[in-house]
Amino acid sequence: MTRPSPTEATGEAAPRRRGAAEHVLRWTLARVVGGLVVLWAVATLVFFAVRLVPGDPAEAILGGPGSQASAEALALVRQEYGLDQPLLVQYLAQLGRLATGDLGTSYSLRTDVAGLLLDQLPGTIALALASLVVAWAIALGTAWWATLGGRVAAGVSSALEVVAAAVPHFWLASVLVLVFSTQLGLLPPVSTGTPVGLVLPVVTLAIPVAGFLGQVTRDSLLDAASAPFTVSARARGESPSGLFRRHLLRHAALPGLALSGWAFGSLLSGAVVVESVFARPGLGRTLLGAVTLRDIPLVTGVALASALAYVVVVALGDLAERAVDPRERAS
Amino acid sequence: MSVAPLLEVEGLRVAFSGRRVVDDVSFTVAAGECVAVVGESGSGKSVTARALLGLSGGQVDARRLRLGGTDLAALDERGWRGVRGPQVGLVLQDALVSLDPLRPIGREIDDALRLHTRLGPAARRERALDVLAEVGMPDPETRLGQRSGELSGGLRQRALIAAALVLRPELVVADEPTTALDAEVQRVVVDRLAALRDAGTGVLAISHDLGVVRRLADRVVVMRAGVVVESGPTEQVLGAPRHDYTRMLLAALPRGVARGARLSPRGVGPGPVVPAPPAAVPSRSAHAQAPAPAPVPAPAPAPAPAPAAAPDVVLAASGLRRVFTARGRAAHVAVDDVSLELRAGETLGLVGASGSGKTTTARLLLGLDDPDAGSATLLGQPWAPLRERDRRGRRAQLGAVYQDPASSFDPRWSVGRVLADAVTAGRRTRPTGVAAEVASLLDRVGLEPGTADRHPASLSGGQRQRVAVARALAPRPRVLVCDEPVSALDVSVQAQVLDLLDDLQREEGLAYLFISHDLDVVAHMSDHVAVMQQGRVVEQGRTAEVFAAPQHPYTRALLAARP
Amino acid sequence: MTVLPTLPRPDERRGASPGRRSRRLPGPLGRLRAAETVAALVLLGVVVAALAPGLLAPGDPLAVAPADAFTAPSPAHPLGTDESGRGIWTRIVHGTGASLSIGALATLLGTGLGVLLGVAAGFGDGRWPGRAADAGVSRLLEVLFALPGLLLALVVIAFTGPGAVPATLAVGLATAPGYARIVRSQVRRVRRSAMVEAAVVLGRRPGTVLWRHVLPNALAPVVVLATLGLGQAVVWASSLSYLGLGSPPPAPEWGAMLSAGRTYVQVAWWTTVFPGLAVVLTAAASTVLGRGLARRGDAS
Amino acid sequence: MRTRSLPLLALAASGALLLAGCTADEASGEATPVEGGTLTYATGDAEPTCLDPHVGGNYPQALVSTQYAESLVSKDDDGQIVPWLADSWTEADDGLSWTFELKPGVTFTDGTPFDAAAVAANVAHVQDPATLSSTGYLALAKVTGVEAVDDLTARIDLSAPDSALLESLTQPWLAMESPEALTRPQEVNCESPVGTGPFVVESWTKQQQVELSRNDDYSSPPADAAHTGPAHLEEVVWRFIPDSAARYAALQAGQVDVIDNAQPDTLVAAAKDDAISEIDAPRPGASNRLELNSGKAPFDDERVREAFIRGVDVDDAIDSLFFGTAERSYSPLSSAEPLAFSDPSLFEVDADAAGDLLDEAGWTSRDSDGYRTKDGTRLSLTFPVSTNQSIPAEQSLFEQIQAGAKTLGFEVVLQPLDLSSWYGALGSNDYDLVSAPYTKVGPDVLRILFDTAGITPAPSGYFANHAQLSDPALDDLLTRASQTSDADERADLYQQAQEIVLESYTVLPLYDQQNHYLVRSSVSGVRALPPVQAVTLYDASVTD
Repeated sequence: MTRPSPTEATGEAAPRRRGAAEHVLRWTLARVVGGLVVLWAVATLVFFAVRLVPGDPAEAILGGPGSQASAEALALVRQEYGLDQPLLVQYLAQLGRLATGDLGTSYSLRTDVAGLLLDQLPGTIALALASLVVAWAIALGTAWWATLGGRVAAGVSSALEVVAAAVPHFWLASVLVLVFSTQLGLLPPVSTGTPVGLVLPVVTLAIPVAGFLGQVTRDSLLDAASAPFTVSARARGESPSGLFRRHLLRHAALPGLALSGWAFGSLLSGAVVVESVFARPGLGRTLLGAVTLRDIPLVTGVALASALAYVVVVALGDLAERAVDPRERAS
Repeated sequence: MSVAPLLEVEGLRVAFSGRRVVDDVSFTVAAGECVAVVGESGSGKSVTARALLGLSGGQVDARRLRLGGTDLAALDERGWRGVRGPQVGLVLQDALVSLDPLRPIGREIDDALRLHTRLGPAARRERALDVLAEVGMPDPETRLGQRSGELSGGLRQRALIAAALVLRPELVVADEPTTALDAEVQRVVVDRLAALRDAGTGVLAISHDLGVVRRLADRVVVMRAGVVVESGPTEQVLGAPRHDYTRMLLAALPRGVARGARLSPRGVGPGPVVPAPPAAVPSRSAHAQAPAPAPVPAPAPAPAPAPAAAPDVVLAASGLRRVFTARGRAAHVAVDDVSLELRAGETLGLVGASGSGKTTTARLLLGLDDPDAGSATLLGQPWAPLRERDRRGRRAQLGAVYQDPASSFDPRWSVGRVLADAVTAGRRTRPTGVAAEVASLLDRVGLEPGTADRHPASLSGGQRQRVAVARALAPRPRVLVCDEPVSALDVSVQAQVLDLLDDLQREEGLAYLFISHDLDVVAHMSDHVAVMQQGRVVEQGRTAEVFAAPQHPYTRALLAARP
Repeated sequence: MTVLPTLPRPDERRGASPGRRSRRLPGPLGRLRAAETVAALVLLGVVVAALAPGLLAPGDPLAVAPADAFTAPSPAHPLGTDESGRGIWTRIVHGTGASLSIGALATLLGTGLGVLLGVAAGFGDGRWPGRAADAGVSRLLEVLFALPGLLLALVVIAFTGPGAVPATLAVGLATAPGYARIVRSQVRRVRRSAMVEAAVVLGRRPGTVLWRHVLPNALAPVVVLATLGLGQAVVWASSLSYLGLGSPPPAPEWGAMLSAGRTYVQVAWWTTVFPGLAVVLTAAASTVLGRGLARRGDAS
Repeated sequence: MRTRSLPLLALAASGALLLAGCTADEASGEATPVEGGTLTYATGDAEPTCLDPHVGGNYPQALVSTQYAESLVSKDDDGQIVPWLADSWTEADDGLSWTFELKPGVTFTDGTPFDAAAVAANVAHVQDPATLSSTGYLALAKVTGVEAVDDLTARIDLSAPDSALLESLTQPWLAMESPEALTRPQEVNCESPVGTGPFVVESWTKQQQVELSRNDDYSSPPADAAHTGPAHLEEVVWRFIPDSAARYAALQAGQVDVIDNAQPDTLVAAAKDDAISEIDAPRPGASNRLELNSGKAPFDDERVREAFIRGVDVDDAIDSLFFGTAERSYSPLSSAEPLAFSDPSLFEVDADAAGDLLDEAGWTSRDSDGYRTKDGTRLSLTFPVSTNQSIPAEQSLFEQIQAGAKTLGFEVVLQPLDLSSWYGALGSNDYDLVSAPYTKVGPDVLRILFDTAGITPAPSGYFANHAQLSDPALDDLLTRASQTSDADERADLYQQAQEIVLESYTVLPLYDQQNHYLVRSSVSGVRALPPVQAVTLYDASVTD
């Protein structure tokens, strides 16, 4: 006796088109507000976490105790970073600066964080998006092969997916470079800024994600393949490949789209390793450097930038999901 | 009508990894003829139907399997694809899932044309519109762009039929085309198939619903456990059945069977040969707050007279209203000013199409949801709205039986644990006394004592529903709310469960709120009946009177739509 | 044919047992069963290596022998030796405990936090306290999700500094939101199921319902997920070690071994390849086993 | 940042031989250099935070700035100070000022003329606290000001005689920059510093590369350069590839032409590759060594120190970990320092003798883990390791030392730390063993590392005398050595000082500060510029 959904009661009437524009507006507004809340929360969490760290931030700014910084220099830095103010003032000032897009100055790089991230963001986004596309291509290609290739293909592809999902990026990168650059000399081992240089980083990043997407895709593919509508389609004379293309693909892609935020996050995580190994500029490498040197403004900046990117990607994934699946969802 | 049959099936066998589920089945379908294959779950009728399209998924062999001039048995996969669509169309039950929920129905219809014709897009669209109009789809232009989820049950079933018909196949196989549809929609679908048959198409209908079969089929094939037990012209098979199984099926139909009369033969199924003697029931008067009617000695002759004393109202609803609001939508009034009265030892039937508010009403009366307006009383005491804390102590007086018992059991618990939990009201004490009471409960609902060790998932649908009834009985309630308790069951099992409910009512003086979309079942089970439409009770009264002389147009329409 | 074979399910009607899946692909299923056996054996070996490494590799993982440095795989050193002449096999076996316990503890932390948050968010019935908890926890999860996986772990380490304990904490925290989201949806699913309604109709208190029905049924999938997640946690923990933010040397931890070995990839590929294989094998085995458990959970 | 060097250059006496071998240099003599072309250089050093070497002042900055900024003087391979932007110089009799005659006709790449005023502006810039200079600032500690005597004559005034001034001025961290450019905000100057060098900073893509283009008006090569006039290369791409394996892979694949920080295994691989040659250019200053903290137990007991140093064999480890590319050192100074004194006899391993010493010192019993104990205290040594400064092979070496010490009964607790925490551990005296590389030109480095004054922490908590060696005799020797102008006396004083250091058993020398460049054979003319052995691409050319 489950709660009846209100939609079921809708009679023969056409769907409510009334207020479609209003609906879009409401959706957009909710997304924007939600995104801002997320950014605010990230900034707040990071801000207060910083204050829990022992040690003098001013000293850290000047490169740690080993920098032999003079007392004047420390005072100068404290003043510059507002470290002599009460915590609440610092917090509000921090929020105020963030609101104007000022992410502060990196301790370790002594440069404007916002500007630095603006420089770094496109490289990472390009890497992540290219990897996302490749991951999808691999996942769907495997699903296609597994669906049409019979039992052996299904077994092999399933094993491949499991292994792919279990491979650490850093190890995969090493092995790929060893094989494709050192042994075969086919691809450049470090990024060049040309499409060829993008191949190995993208493949490295894409394979584990493809493994995950493949597993999820396969689950929904199997569900869809046993749904009655596939019988209807085959009863119309649809061929297996037509069935895959026209019906199963969408169903298989749906949960993957819902996971696009997760997948993007996973790609950003992987970018930390991949950018370092392939000497690509980007957020991940910046973050790793910042973490190694405990460069808090930079860590904060990267956290905010990735949160922003995440919020945007999730919204886009949601849009894509709605495009593929127009069924109105309750929540 | 040609002399040679359109479809010839002779000695059809289908096996799944060695297990034969269809064995030596033979029948023919002529052009312009409708043949119905009837049978219950596991009879092999659906597998038979799909074997005709090469979609059974098992190992198929047949002495003869011909459609028109085509030897189906000799087809390879590519050959089958040429046959599916242009020569045989398939209509499945429940178009919500039988049409791709992500694609507009226009595309689904278009697929068939694109695969099998050389028509251009415009011509294909023309054909799609034609066929939609043909199946009685209003406003076909708009519908082309809509998906199955956006259509009502009737419309999407029409769309599904249209998709099967668009290539004008010689044979249409309809697998349970009316199951899970409201009576009115069922009727539309049946009419459509009948029209198709009259236009010269061969129709093979698979159904468990003998009412539908009676209206549609020229000939009937009765299957049981993969074997044809009887076949022949409809009037002959349904009018003068020769086989026991056919007779049993017919007897199980509640239509026109008097209130209290048995539907299932004694000794058939797992039901008790003799209902448990009342002595086995521990004293329950201690639990009953209101004066309980004396238990009627069993077995009682049909129909049980209401207790002589003035019938007490055990459950009453007054002006119940429930409105659902979802973000960005107009509020939906699910239940609107519903007032009902259920008397001790009686059954109040609640009928209506899906979405008419029956289940919401049941939830309000069960205290699972609070009304926005109105109130309910149980045994004369306030019941809803009420804080759950105040209601909990009196929960034992009110039990519930659901349509889908499987999901109402904790999958980790054995039947014994489910019942023991219900008997002890959740406490974990008195193991010996509890075991005896569990055994007694199982006995009363006609289940073996050994059932206690099994898990609900391993039971058949009928057995599960018996366990659900036993659980509902455990706290010794005065009232049971039964929400579509037999809708998911085969007709013979349905008969057994209905008989069980009848017996229990007689023995224990239970009052039932009996919810069903099936008018025949309600007519058979209820003393009073209430008809719901769009959240309102449009008519209520004594069952016999309402069915004999319906006052409200909607009731009349419902009754007219019965197959 | 047997392309996407679809058995008819005559008795399955609409509304019957939602949430139960019926997948009948005989081929891959049969294959995976064999795979599950292999996976179980691998994990058994991993557990033995973690609990009693001496059984599989009697040597001392820390004993250096500069003269034996960079020996290729040979009978004496089946997987070769590293830069200090220590057997890779010995170090992998003795490193299992560290690598696995970081992963396992992180998973425990992640699932523990996840269950707490998920139950808090999911158990409410849409009225005040539950609704506020749901809103609050959901927001928090959204925030945590916005710092995905390794990134969150790195941010945590930015504050704590590197080390095995911070790495465990970081991975645990980073995985918690994922578990929390699933627990929340599971709790909501069970909370709204007919099973719980039946218990309410029988007059059970919310506490009883939570304890007897909601938790056991909602958490069963978490066990499965934790098995799946364990592999991922091991990969993450090794990634952190690889980045120099996890276990310090010379502890034989897989990620640290990989990190050290990568320096010598030009002269001794085995120092990199085999520890990597250990990570992949463990993660893959736990995935296969987790999926097997999930399937069994679906089927029963 | 600040990889493998804590630069604090001071003056050292001139006039000795540098032993740097430059194989690529020899190869370059064979053909006439090709004009034009692009050379891609991949550095494994951390990316500088500022391309102006005045700001901060570390080795990564020295490497890149050598391509575009020049110093007043340089050093040749023989260790002689040679003219660069200054043609000649004289020291005042009282030693309180130096007068430099500047090379005429030199302009900065922004067109500003290089003159005495520019020298004054540069010194003022380095000494301005807002510049946040550390290396250059300390090197100019005794400089009170610069007087522009005339356009091309600059006089540097000192508060006290400083015989180290010339060597200080060889360093890239005191290179001359356009005074016009220095007036820009620091962020701008960091992005595009303007020098007089053979190349000009065109652009800096953070975390990716710095692009440099040829300075076509270049006219000021150091006296020891192979040619004059503009550089052969038209363009230099200075890439940041921190991962050693990736850097070498890129070199192998021909994606880059020169790499630095070549790790031992890649040196071995490169030796087998005809297309790649090596430049071994050990950095000046101290050798890489372990310092034993004599300021606290257990190393306050010389017997325990001696037991450690004579009980732990590091030769095999160095040999296997560095594949024979690093030679064992027995001196506190780099082999690049001509005055380095070695005494291998002090470091002969004798485990039995070491055991006896420990017994003698009272560390007689052993606990269940096999470690020696005294009065219930375990013989335990805390060893903070800077993961930023120690390369993997070095960290492996420490692990092997740990294992070797265990057989003696020492417990060595390795603590891998990031730079900041590492400084913190040193500052709080929470260490028994430490390895801290120190780059500095000349034996005066000994004064910083072993003078008693070096034990007292600076206000920031940092100190350089990690051995905490406090010996008045040693202090006296070092002071006298820094003041004498007699070369022989100076050499003798420094040898005596080194003997004292070595015999104190507070130092376990390991090897020189490794600095290996790998160069593709298509490139010729690459050499390490002697002062700090930073690579210069001025004479380089590419053929392909």
